[in-house]
Amino acid sequence: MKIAVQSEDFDLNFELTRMRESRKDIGALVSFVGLVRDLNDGDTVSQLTLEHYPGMTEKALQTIVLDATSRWAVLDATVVHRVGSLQASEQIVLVAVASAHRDQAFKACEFIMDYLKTQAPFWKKELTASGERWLDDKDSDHDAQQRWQLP
Amino acid sequence: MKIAVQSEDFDLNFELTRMRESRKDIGALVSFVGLVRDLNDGDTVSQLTLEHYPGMTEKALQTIVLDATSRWAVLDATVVHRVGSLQASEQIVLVAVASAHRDQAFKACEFIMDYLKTQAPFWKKELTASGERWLDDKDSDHDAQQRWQLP
Amino acid sequence: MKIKIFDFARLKETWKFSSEDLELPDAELSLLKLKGLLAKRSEVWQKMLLGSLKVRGAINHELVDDQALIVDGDEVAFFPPVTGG
Amino acid sequence: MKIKIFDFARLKETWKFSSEDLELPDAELSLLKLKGLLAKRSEVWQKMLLGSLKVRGAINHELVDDQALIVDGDEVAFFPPVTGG
Repeated sequence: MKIAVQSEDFDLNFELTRMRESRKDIGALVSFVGLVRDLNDGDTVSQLTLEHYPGMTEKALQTIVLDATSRWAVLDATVVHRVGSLQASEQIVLVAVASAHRDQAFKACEFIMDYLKTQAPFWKKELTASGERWLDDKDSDHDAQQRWQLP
Repeated sequence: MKIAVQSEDFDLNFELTRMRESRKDIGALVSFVGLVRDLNDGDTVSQLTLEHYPGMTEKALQTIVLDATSRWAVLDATVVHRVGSLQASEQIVLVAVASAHRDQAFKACEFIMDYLKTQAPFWKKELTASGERWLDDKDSDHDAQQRWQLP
Repeated sequence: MKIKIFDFARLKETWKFSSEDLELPDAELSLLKLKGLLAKRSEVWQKMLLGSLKVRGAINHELVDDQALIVDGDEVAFFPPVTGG
Repeated sequence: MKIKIFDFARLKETWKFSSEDLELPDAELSLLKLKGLLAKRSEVWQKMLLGSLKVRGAINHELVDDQALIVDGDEVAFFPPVTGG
């Protein structure tokens, strides 16, 4: 399991190769890469700045990944989240999950992303032609997280 | 959209970079990589051979990807499936989906995999200590496909 | 009518051919009837086509069911349930 | 008791500080009561803490609700709803 919060870019192949290294029981690798879109809420975004709460961020991500591991047959998982200033089309976040079976890997990967969106202390500020603006949280993200809750 | 059936290995970074090239509207890239496991049904697998139906395979994959594109907001999709002889931990299949939003990319990617498993003409033969055996289709794969059917 | 038959995986290994040109007196024929005709060739054919394997059929690269009609020039394929991915 | 307060994003920009050491007469205090105390500092503080922003709180790196108790040595953080990923 690897959790990283960093300003540097990440390399998907490198992370997946590391996860596959010296083991042959992985049948499915599902990965999510989030990118900066040039358009948000109808405005052109020239820069995105990501702030976070050092110390709490890593702990929150670890809790989320451990939750996923307790619910699905996860063999390994990697989360890398960037902070600082990013341009359109740059990579923001990577979540990769290895499992023997694809349904487990898909569910765990989507779960981690949905919880990351609502539970990990990151905040986004966009730069548009009309200035800077902090992003608000989205109802759709809260809904996405809610659907995973156990009865 | 790219569909390929090939004996050569594929490179995930290369495929994702190609999909991201010269566009900035992608917010989510979900990819699935299927690998040869060294253990299946309790036996050690030393080699996996993949046969397919040339001509029909490409057509079936194209139909599946177009179905996904009609159901979710897919910006681009790539499917690469290998054929021939593969060793444990080698890559078998790649499905990558680009979308503005993560839920669309996750759904389309899982849909394509579930349909590929039951609709695309590929057959697997395993080599174990007790000889060669053709794999049977799995109920769990048919169930996985069924759940996508529209009412 | 003239048709072409392809087969794959277990069927190909058992029947020891991968494609065959076939000339039939009929102008059209259901997939089920073609299976019946071929099953008469030998016990090996019968066992593969009408046994427990759940053989699937395709006409011109499209998966079809037993009622599908085959006409002159068609490419027909028989194979076991698929197991890719 | 002595506690440390952190704030992030919109709150940090508005309040113009990112961490503060605070000494309070109480032995323990709910998060809601601490919000009430800080809100008395000025209209700016009140607006951010008790306005429409839905401020979230964390104690020692754990998300908590308004009823959570703060004790000596705790690290308390206030921030807007998170928007990473």
